[in-house]
Amino acid sequence: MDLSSYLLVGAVLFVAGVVCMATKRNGIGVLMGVELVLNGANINFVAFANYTKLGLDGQVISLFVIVMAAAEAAVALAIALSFYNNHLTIDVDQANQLQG
Amino acid sequence: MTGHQFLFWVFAAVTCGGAIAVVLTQNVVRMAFWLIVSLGASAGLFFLLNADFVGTAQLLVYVGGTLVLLVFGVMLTASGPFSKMQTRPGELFLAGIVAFLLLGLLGSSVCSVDWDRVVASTNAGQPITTHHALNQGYNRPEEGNTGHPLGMAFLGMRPDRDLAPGTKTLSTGYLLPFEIASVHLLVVLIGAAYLARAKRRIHPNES
Amino acid sequence: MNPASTFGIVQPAFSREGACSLCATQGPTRNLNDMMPLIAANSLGEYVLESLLYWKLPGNESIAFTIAALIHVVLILTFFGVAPLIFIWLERKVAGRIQDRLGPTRVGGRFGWLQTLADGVKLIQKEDLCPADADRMLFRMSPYLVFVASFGAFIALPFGNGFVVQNLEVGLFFMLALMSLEVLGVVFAGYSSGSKWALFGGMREAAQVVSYEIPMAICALVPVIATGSLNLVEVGHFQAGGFWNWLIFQNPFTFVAFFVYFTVATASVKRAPFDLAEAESELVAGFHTEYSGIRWSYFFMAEYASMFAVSGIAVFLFLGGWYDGVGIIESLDRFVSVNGCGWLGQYSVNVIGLAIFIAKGTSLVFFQMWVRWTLPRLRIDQVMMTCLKYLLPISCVLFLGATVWPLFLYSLPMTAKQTDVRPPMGNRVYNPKPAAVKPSEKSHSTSHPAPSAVIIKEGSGKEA
Amino acid sequence: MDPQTVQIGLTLKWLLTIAWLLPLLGFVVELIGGGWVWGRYSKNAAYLSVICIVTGFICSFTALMTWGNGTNWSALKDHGAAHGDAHGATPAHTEAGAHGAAKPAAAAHGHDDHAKPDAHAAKDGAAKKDDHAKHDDHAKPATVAAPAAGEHAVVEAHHHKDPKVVFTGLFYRLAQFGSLDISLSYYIDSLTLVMFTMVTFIASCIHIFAIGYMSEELTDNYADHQVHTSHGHLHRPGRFHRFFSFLSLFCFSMLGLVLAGNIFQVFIFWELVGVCSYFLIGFYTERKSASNAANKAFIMNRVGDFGFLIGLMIVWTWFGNFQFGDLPADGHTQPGLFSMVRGNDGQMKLHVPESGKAEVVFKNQDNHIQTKPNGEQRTIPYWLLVAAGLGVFGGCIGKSAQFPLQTWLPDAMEGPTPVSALVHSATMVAAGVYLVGRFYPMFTPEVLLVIAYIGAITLFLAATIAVVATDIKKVLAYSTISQLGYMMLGLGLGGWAAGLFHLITHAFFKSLMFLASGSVIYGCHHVQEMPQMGGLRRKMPLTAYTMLVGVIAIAGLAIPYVTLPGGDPIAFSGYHSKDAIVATALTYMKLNGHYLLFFLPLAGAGITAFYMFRLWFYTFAGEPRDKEVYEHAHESPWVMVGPLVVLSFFAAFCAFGGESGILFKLLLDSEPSSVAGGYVAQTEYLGQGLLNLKLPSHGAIHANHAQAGTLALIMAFVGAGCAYLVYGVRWVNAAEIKAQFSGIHQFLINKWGFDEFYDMLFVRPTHVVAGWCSAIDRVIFDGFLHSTAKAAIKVSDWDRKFDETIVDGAVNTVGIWTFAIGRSLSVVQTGRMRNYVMFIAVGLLSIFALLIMFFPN
Repeated sequence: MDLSSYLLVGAVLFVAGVVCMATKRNGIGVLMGVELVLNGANINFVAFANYTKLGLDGQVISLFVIVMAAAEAAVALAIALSFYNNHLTIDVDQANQLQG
Repeated sequence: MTGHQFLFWVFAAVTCGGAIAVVLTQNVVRMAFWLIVSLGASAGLFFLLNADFVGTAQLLVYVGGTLVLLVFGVMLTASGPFSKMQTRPGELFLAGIVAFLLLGLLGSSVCSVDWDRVVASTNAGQPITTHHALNQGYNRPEEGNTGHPLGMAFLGMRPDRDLAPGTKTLSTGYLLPFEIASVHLLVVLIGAAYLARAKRRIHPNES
Repeated sequence: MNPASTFGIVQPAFSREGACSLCATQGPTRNLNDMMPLIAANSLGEYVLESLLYWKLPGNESIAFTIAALIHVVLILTFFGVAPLIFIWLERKVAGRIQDRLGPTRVGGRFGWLQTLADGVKLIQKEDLCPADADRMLFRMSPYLVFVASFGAFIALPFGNGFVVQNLEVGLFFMLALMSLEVLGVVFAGYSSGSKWALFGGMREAAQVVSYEIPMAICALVPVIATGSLNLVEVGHFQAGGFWNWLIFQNPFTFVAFFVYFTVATASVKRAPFDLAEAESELVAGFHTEYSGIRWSYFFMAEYASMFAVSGIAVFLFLGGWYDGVGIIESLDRFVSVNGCGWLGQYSVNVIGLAIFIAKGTSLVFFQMWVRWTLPRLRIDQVMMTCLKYLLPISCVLFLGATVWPLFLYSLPMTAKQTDVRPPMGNRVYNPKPAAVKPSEKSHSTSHPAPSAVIIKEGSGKEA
Repeated sequence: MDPQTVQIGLTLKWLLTIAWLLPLLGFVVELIGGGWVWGRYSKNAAYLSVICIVTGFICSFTALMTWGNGTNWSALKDHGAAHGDAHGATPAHTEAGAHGAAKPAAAAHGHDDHAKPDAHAAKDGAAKKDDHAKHDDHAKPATVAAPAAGEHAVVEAHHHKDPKVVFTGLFYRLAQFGSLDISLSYYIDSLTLVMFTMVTFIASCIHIFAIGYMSEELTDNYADHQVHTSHGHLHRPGRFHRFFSFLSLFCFSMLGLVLAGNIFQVFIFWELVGVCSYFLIGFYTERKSASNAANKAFIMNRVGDFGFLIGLMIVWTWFGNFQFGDLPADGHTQPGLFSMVRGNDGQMKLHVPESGKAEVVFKNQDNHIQTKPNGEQRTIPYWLLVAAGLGVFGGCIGKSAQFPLQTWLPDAMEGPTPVSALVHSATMVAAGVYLVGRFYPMFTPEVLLVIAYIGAITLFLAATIAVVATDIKKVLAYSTISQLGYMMLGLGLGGWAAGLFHLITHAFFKSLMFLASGSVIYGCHHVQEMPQMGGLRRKMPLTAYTMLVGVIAIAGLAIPYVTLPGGDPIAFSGYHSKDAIVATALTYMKLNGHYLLFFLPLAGAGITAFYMFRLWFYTFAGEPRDKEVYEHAHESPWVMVGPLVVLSFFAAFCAFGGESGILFKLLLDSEPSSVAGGYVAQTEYLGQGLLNLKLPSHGAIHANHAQAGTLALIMAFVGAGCAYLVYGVRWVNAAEIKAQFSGIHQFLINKWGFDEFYDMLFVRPTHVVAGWCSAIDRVIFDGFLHSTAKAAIKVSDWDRKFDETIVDGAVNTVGIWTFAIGRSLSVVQTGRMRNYVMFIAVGLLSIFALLIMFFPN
């Protein structure tokens, strides 16, 4: 397979993640969208790592992405739990106190 | 169709299908299930891309760790069993249009680039573990022998670059980012633990 | 698609100076170097391919490696089925003996040794029930998820010198990763059952396993630091010779790490005294309360297989792998290689190693059973406290100690000269794969150079 | 130095450093943890201090032993004498030279072979036979030693000793200005080691004693009966830990001073010692008298330190070097002050330039002349060297309470008694004497003459005042001043070892007596006036008899006609040391005249014996004068009596063997090489600033020893006898004598009028000047400032109006407009995360759309 097929897979994941973020009212669902976006990017990195001179750097960056995603998930989940504790719901549309 | 192609199509289909299923499902737990399917299959794609360490890390950290955490969060925040929060159809329709446009944009970008030329111009195709100094592990480089070079890179050494023929300068590794990432992770975990502590619940009528 | 690739992977512009004479040989094995990591079962695949070529049968690499993969699947599946069969029987006997009973006695003649098979037949016959409140799709999927995760872990577990489905460079990491997926199935099972017992069981399981994974991985890294490799076969080779070469005796930290690892592993396969997820006295049966029949048995097969998997990791990381501890295997190895007994001789030695490995693993499994029927169950808070307050700090200290230990040895005046601080990458002895190919073509498959050059030399050569 | 010696030096360095820094550790811990962590009822602070100082003592003693073993105890052997092995086994046995006590048996010992250093013995072996014949019967006061002995001792050959091994080195260099480096360095010789051992030992005893003495402070509500407020007595929280933390700091400072390797470092610790004494004298801060006394001590010391600073400046300007000893630096050896002035043979090299006045030429440690880059010799004018020495000695006057700065010390009795003991024996006042001893090679004979006169005046003056003092601690205070005068006198007369010998022995018996007086005060519930005491020996026998040991020691009594088998007199430590000083004085008088310098100490010996026995009889003998005090008196607890017993042992026997004893020989090992052979002014320079002075050599002093010792002993017995008659058996009524000599008595009670004199001379004029300054301040400066302030207020008033109308108006207008615009735009902020994501996606698409629209390629 060539590079572009992998990139297309990454693009699909990315778009799915964006749509997930934009449509899910459940906070955890939004989080899953973020994971999808990150994973799409990851596939791109690893694909470039394999097919171009990027080499090891691509894999290293994808590892960083994975680690940062774990950190992000932990914090986001903590925020979600805190939100749930305060609002008794996980609907992110309820979190609109900052509206103009 | 070669084995690689076959496996690619299988994994790609599962990955994309899982991702789309995540979007379309309204039940959060099922979303999590589909997400697992999608991410697990993308780990398979990583293996296909000779990135065995990244793939394994994806399985261990992402699927085995992060997603368990997410599922845990789902269960902690579910108001009732199998709860659903419906999105309005109008929003879904709008999102679908935007998604279609975005996918078209990305896809056309990918297809408009002549990757063969790019790959050729960047002296690509050289596997990571080309240099035989890196091939002293047990496995052959073609088997995705990336554990040692990745470890060296995280320690700040780049033998894959510096020992290649014709290189004159020393490349920088990833020791500093690695350390920053570790400290960052620690800080994040402490912060998350602090945030997630049970606090006094504010009743809706009070707020 | 790169036309140079016959099997699909991009064929690299392959140039390894210094190793060209070995790797650039012509012949059918030439392209075998480009096998994909996951399913390319090198030795067996090569053997099948050679056989196909030899018998002039139609087929190419794809077919050959598909066949090899199928053989592997069958072998592992057999082990996956047979091992629980024996272990469940063993567990019942052990429980009986410990409780001053006899255990099963009748089925299969003496000792009731076919009892489990009878049970299995009964389970297969049962109706596949699904509760009305359940999330049907997840309810049906969960046992498979558990099963697949546990099964997948065996891909990287060597059963002997080279008897491994895929000899991954990151084998240990891979095993831990796949075994960590089991918990997802359990959680989904608990959630989708629509029963509060199952939900509680699943939640407990998730909390427990996610917590125990951390000390388990750290403890597993302690011997890895000593060997410098995540490859279990290489770790096994490291412990050749007498039992004093076993990693458990490598340094004080690995010694302690073994016991910590074993405790944590017991918890991570949710065995007593850590079996809170299925604590029958409080939660009926925990996450599998609502399951019956064949789906129920999947959970149990996965559990017993996982027991063996973690024991196998323990055997490889601490207890010498397939080596017997008194040097028999090593001397046989040398005998075979010196006297040229061919692949059959090598194979025989490996079978002996296989037996030794399985004996070691089984004895650890037996030990887990012994513990289960001896110790009372902990409370969930005690379980979490044991992990987070004791085992996790201990394992961190062990990790740190194992890191510093070689430097410490190196700093001692009496050991400074003798101690070899093992470089993280460098002068390793390459152990040839078991000779699945014919002796005449051995040179093709062993395409690795003898790695005599150390990095330092490379650097100086570059400057020159 | 060979490697072994270097190793010993390092060992000594670290041992002494530990001993030095441990009290600092104790201080810091108690400062941090004393009151807050342990609470006011805990004795932990005391235990920590005791542990620190006892460990310090162990380290110091170990260092002393290390030094001795490393040098094979060469200091204790007779240098050059062949008999070392045969007789050297018992140190008290080695030198049976002239001593005050008669020794009929000793003559049979044939000790003339090994009585003296070899060179001396070879030269006047025959003459010595005669000396000894005379010594044998010289308990008869009429016997006078041949003056000829003194004469030829002056010209005797230079004393041959092994070159003295001094360990010097650098701890840390703080800064470097040209050739001058300000550094923490060390200078270790036997004097340092002996001082360390003595200080830490006595401080240990005092610490332990203080645990008992200060136990009344272990309370939240300490009633101070000497402070009266409007509500009666003052009640305050106890300050037990504070006391011990200051004690620890005090010990740290003193040890640092002793260890110091350069004069600047000495100055630093000198000031630290002063500060600590300030804290401790003013420990009962609420008492007006105590805070006044602390101020007085501090200010008096500053007066002396002014001289010290002048000395330091001269040293800096002319030598560019503060180090005592030679320091290795950058591959060569940087000669220290001592080497620069005296080279390695102990002799100054003088030189008279064209202009006339004599100059001292600087040498290197190998005796070569130092030259400037242009080839000239590096020199310092002789009179400047004298001025530097006088300046440094000025500091010593202040610290050691010498005339005319002696008035602070009696007032310092306001501190708790353990402090008095520490200040008066081991630490503060010892610092002055120690510095004179340490800086000795820098002193010219002219400076030494000043030192001797100051010492002689001080000892006489203080002794006379002590006769009339009635406060038990004041008597001891004046006796301290007097004894310090003796030390200064001894040092000034060229008896280097004699002066420091007296310093050590005095430290033991004076700390003993102070602790004993502390025990008396404690037992009598803070009654300090002797007229209220009497007969206390029946109530507190241990205190009384340990005190008696101290009294006998300081009085210098010995048993006539009886000697130990080795020929040594039976006497306590004070006898030996005072004897050595008096002998030096006698020799000096024979060489130079200056009769006062002999007769004042001689008289002082008698007066000392008188007032010390007066004290003892007043306090412990006879019938009780105040029944109530007597009834309530009691013996102190063991924690206080124990140190007394230990100290009494050392007060009695620390100088065992006298000038052939261990202690004296240890000190002698550090003696500057110029001292032993004496000194004769070089006649060719007499016109150029040098006085015609001669300093006695060892041999000469030795020859006069018997005579001086006999005289001193007679005086001591006379003094003691008088005290017995007046206060012991009360054969003579003291009140009658007082009435008869009421003028003199009043004069002495007024302490020779020094306090009034200083008040008139300094304090009142200062008050007047201060009044003027204050008036100028109030009228001129304050008036100017006030008018300026008023003007500023006026100006700022206008400024406010401008601000409020114009500036604020502009800003507010802009703000209102901004707010309105922001309000109208805020509709876009829906506050919903999902919308924002959608905006991003749409925005991305729009950007690409625009890009494609405008840049189709």
